[in-house]
Amino acid sequence: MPVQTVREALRDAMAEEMRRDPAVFLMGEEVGQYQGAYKVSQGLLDEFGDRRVIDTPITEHGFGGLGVGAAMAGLRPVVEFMTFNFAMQAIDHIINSAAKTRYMSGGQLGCPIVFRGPNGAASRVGAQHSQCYASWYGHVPGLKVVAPFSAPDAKGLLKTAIRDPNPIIFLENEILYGRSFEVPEGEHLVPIGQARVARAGKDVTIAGFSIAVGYALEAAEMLAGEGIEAEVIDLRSIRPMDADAIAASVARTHRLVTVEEGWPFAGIGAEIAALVVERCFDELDAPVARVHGVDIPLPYAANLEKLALPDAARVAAAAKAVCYRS
Amino acid sequence: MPVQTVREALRDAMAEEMRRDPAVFLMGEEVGQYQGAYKVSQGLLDEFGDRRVIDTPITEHGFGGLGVGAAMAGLRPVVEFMTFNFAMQAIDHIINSAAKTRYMSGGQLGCPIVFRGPNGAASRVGAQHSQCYASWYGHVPGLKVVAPFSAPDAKGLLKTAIRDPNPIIFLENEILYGRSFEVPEGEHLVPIGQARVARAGKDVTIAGFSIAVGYALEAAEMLAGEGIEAEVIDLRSIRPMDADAIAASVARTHRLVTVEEGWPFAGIGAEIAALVVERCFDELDAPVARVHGVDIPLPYAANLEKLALPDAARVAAAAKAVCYRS
Amino acid sequence: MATARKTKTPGADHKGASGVDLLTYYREMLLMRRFEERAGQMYGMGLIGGFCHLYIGQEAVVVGLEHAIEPTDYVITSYRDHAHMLARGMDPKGVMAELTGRAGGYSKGKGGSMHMFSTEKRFFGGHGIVGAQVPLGAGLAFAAKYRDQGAVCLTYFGEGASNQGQVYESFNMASLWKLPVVFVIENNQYAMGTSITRAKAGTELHQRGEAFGIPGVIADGMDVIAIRAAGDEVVGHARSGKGPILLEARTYRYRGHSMSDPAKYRTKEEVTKMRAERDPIEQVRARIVEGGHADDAALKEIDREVKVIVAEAAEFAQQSPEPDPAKLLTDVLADA
Amino acid sequence: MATARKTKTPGADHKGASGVDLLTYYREMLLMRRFEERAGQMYGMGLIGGFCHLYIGQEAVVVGLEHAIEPTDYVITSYRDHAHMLARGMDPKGVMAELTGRAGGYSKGKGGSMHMFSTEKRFFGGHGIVGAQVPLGAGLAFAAKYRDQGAVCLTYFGEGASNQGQVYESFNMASLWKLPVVFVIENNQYAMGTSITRAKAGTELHQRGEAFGIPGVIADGMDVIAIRAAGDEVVGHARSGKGPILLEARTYRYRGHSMSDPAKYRTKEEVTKMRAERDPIEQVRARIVEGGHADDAALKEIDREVKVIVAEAAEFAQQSPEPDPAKLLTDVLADA
Ligand SMILES: Cc1ncc(C[n+]2csc(CCOP(=O)(O)OP(=O)(O)O)c2C)c(N)n1
Ligand SMILES: Cc1ncc(C[n+]2csc(CCOP(=O)(O)OP(=O)(O)O)c2C)c(N)n1
Ligand SMILES: [Mg+2]
Ligand SMILES: [Mg+2]
Repeated sequence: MPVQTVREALRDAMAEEMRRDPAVFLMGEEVGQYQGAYKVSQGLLDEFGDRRVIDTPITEHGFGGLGVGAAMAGLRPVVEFMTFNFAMQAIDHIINSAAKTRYMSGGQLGCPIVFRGPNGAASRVGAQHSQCYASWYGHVPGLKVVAPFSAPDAKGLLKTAIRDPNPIIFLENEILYGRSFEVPEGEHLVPIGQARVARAGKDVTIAGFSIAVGYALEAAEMLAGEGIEAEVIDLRSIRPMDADAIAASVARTHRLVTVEEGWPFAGIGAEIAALVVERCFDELDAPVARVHGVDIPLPYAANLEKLALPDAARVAAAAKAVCYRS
Repeated sequence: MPVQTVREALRDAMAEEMRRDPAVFLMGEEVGQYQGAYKVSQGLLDEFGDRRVIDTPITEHGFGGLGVGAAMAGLRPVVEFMTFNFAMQAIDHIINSAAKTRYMSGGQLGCPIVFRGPNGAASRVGAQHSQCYASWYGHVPGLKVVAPFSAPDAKGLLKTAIRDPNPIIFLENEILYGRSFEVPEGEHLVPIGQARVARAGKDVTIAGFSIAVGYALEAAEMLAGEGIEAEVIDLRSIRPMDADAIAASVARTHRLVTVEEGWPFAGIGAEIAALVVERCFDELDAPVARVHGVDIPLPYAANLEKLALPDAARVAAAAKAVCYRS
Repeated sequence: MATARKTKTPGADHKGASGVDLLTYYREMLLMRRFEERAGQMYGMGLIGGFCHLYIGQEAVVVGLEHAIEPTDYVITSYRDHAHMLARGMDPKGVMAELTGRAGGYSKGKGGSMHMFSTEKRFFGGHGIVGAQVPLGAGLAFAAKYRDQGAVCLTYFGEGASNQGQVYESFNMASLWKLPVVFVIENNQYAMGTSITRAKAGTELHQRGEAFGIPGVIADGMDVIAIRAAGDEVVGHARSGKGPILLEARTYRYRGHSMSDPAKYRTKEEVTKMRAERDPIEQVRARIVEGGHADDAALKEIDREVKVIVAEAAEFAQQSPEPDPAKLLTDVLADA
Repeated sequence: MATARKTKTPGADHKGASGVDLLTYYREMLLMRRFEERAGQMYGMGLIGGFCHLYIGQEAVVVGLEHAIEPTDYVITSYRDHAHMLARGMDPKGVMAELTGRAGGYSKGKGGSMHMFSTEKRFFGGHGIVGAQVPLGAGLAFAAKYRDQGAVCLTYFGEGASNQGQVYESFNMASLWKLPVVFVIENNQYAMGTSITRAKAGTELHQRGEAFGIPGVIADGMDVIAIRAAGDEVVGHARSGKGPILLEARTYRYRGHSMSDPAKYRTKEEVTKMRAERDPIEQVRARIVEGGHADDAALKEIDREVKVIVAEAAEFAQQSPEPDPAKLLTDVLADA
């Protein structure tokens, strides 16, 4: 299989869907002439022109709402936020206008739109540019929330998202943009809502999404060296959450560690812990361990930033703890 | 003790603190001449004048930010959102400007501000006006998040919040405004971060906040009739969460039901379930049960709205289930 | 409107509108008035819950503008939306049944008075967040332009909403991209209890787009003929590809902001004077009578017909069942 | 500035500024230029991480305006904030050490280049969200007015930020409440890769406040004397109780948006021409030489002094230790 970066996979997903459906267009800051602040839209302006690849002013609230309106009229906007931090300015439209309208209209009016862009920490960009929004968006009915780790998933999920008739939050990760993976040739679609066993194992389940899957896989490697076989679940989708896949894995391993870069309180780990307690209380041989970003605004200093974010060592330590090994 | 409504208790809290500290002022839509959209600021314009009771245009993003700036300069703004739904327009300032700045400044620059207003469902006001934001704000370090049920707590917590040097999210409830409670005379302060045992019991713990405490108390009454003694914990504070109080209660009862009006996914119930599993895994005799708003935008129709929100019967049923009774 | 799709008389001189036109306007405005009065009563009886924002007094705005657009054009507005739906030709029964939260409502009872839609009639809500419909409306216009449909979008909002930042973000984009959108400020003088002068700095509202290159027009929102004429101008502008335009319609709401507002922030005299001197329906009625376009009996017949429509809508809204509880969980997401 | 608090020469005719003034401006702008060049180098060496937005080319704006205000006035700006802090008299060592993320930085290494503050110097950041500083600045002015301090707030933002809705919400409130705020648009022609004409519809930026009753002034942001003169005018306006005023300073940034931007969206010639013909430091230097206010040796001495300050700052920023890991969890909340 050819190897591609996540960045290229995302670009190809958009290009393929734009070729397929003339109603699909891309809008956001610097997506056109600049080729994307992080070069995700490289080449799209050239291929599709400025009718379909639209540079916006720095007005997230406005173009977020404008995109939702265009989707209500039946177009299929892909709205890029330069990062999801800036989507807080548009969040009223994402929640009140996009997520709630289908229900409020008794099913009559849909909003087929994809909001995408990097989410969570990049490198040393400080507290205002590093928030993870997985739990906020995951909280809200009427949305689907996707957070791929690998390039094939990035491609297959983004293509599926663009075809989906519902509003989708597509959480990317700046650090992953440059990472390479094998990507199947030809049409490649990945369904939303299905987790993936990224590594099989029988002793402990480690569930994470986005960049945290990388930490989990590294940790599994470390654990293997110590005789612990960890099963790594790449959630891929935050909402709907694939509770069946998690429960099935926990039924095998009886132990669970969750990993995320975001804050702990009411985070994705909390939801998974609650789910698992509800669904497999009697299967659990140890309390669920949550590994997560430290509960502080992300510091800039190199050493503090490192301390504030999860890494493989911390995941491995948590896994050993729930296996009652140290 | 004299009896007061929650509305009056909140008004008195603001009036007392405005008398005490000239840096305290109130700002928001219709807080002055109109006496508050829900009459919470009744009489304040008369007493304090329009320098300190300020009617704003309908520009949450702007006056939210303006309030934060005034707080950075050392004033003590109380910013009323007509409802917290409209605070989504201001949420970038609440999170990025208010919550994160102390940390980003290495402790130098504080933001002593209270954002307050009704949160969650009122009655038949539809999906855009009924969201519960407890879990969103609870997720964010740098904030304190308070959600009182009773009038004495509303008063004592709001006074404490106004004196607090940190940004506070003060979640009220429109339906509770008119409910009456005994309120101690004289200076009455309630510390932020301490839950309250609203009813003692030994068989099951029911933990909730805001209007849900009422459902829990009603449920406890119903359960008492069936020989189940429920302990009701009024959380009062969402962030910090009084994990000690919850754990202590669960250590006694070995069973836990959480109640909230908000959505389940990554909600407050999820956080509490995760906390309790972490802290008292071996104490739990049954899975934690979450009672919550149904995972949909809130419907308008009377019958559907009722079905979508928790009530005492549902809380009682959950309590019986975790007691393995039916 | 539902029962008698309006006649368009583009050839007529609007200043001196034809008798047919006047009777059409009269009938349509009267239907709105009676519909809203009935909604108010039903709210009082507890049949309608939550908020209920009546349009009484402002009827000329939406009727005049509807006659300046085509059924294929887009319309979007705020929560004060009942009359906009009637103007679009949506069924009064379905509107009223949504107010009562019944299965026969436009949103099957799930939306309520603030949230109704008809993709068929190109009515896109019904939005509860002040100002939110403005970028949404720009987005509808964007879609119209993207598809080269020749359609325009009427985006209505209040003078209170006109202070919202997203309005200016929308002005900028609409102007930059020459979107076929007419921004209609329904300046009814009050935003809840706040009179316009207490919340707005600077010059007149219709000039608020000038810094973004958007021309502004002002019109008497109590006079349907004036609005119709202004509508032709602004819709023509937007449709011709010249980009957005702003219309400020100066109007007045007679009732409180919503049913729960006693409106103590203004004098009774202010309201009485407005009703007596500038009522949009009375103005048209007077012209009809003056011009001899209809006699008393004919006007009474219209009154009667309107009453029947409203009575039927009210009846339907009470007879229609509550939504099936099994529908609680449907309509959140569409099947992918 | 840190080492030599600037002289204020309010009596002088700014158009023909005195030699002392010119030398002060020269020295201050040069310090900023050398500071930023050094920051750029240190970024290249990996000593500074994340974003780093240099101010090179725009120095006249902040220097001219700082001389028009008092130390007790408030200043707030965006992430492009290094020079604003130097202008306020904050210690270059502390600024540079924050860029390197060290304990000796103004935010103890926790904030980074975009997030520094000095309540003592009345500098309120350093904000990373485009436009956010605008209502915050209005809030600082609100506090000044509330306390009757006689202080004004200079609220700086870019021409890209000037499209943000919250800017107009702030204009409206500032005008309504006559807040002592000067809105300064640093129009450096580009917002990241977007030239102003590609994002802005309508008339000139300085007119964007007119609809809200805010007068606008335009000034040559490459000419410190012109900025100082405009500063006196706008600050005088705000301080006199007449309410807000808007100043558009037309300037230019020589470097990319941030260190990671190769700036391919403009020609090399455009930049070269600007540097050659309108450089703010060269302009002042030429006047000094022309006017015989200093000889080559004196100017070289200033260069040398500035170099020493920058070298010391860079040295400090590298020697200062990383923050103590034990401080990871402090400074989130203040003790109640
Ligand atoms: C963002 C937001 N803030 C506040 C409200 C509460 N609110 C509803 S309507 C209204 C007044 C709006 O006035 P205007 O725009 O003049 O429209 P009108 O009601 O007069 O038609 C307010 C403050 C809201 N719905 N949304
Ligand atoms: C709300 C928001 N959107 C986008 C960004 C990303 N961003 C950072 S700076 C910038 C350009 C701002 O340009 P301008 O206001 O002209 O200021 P300049 O950088 O030229 O000083 C953008 C788009 C951001 N930080 N915040
Ligand atoms: Mg109004
Ligand atoms: Mg710029």
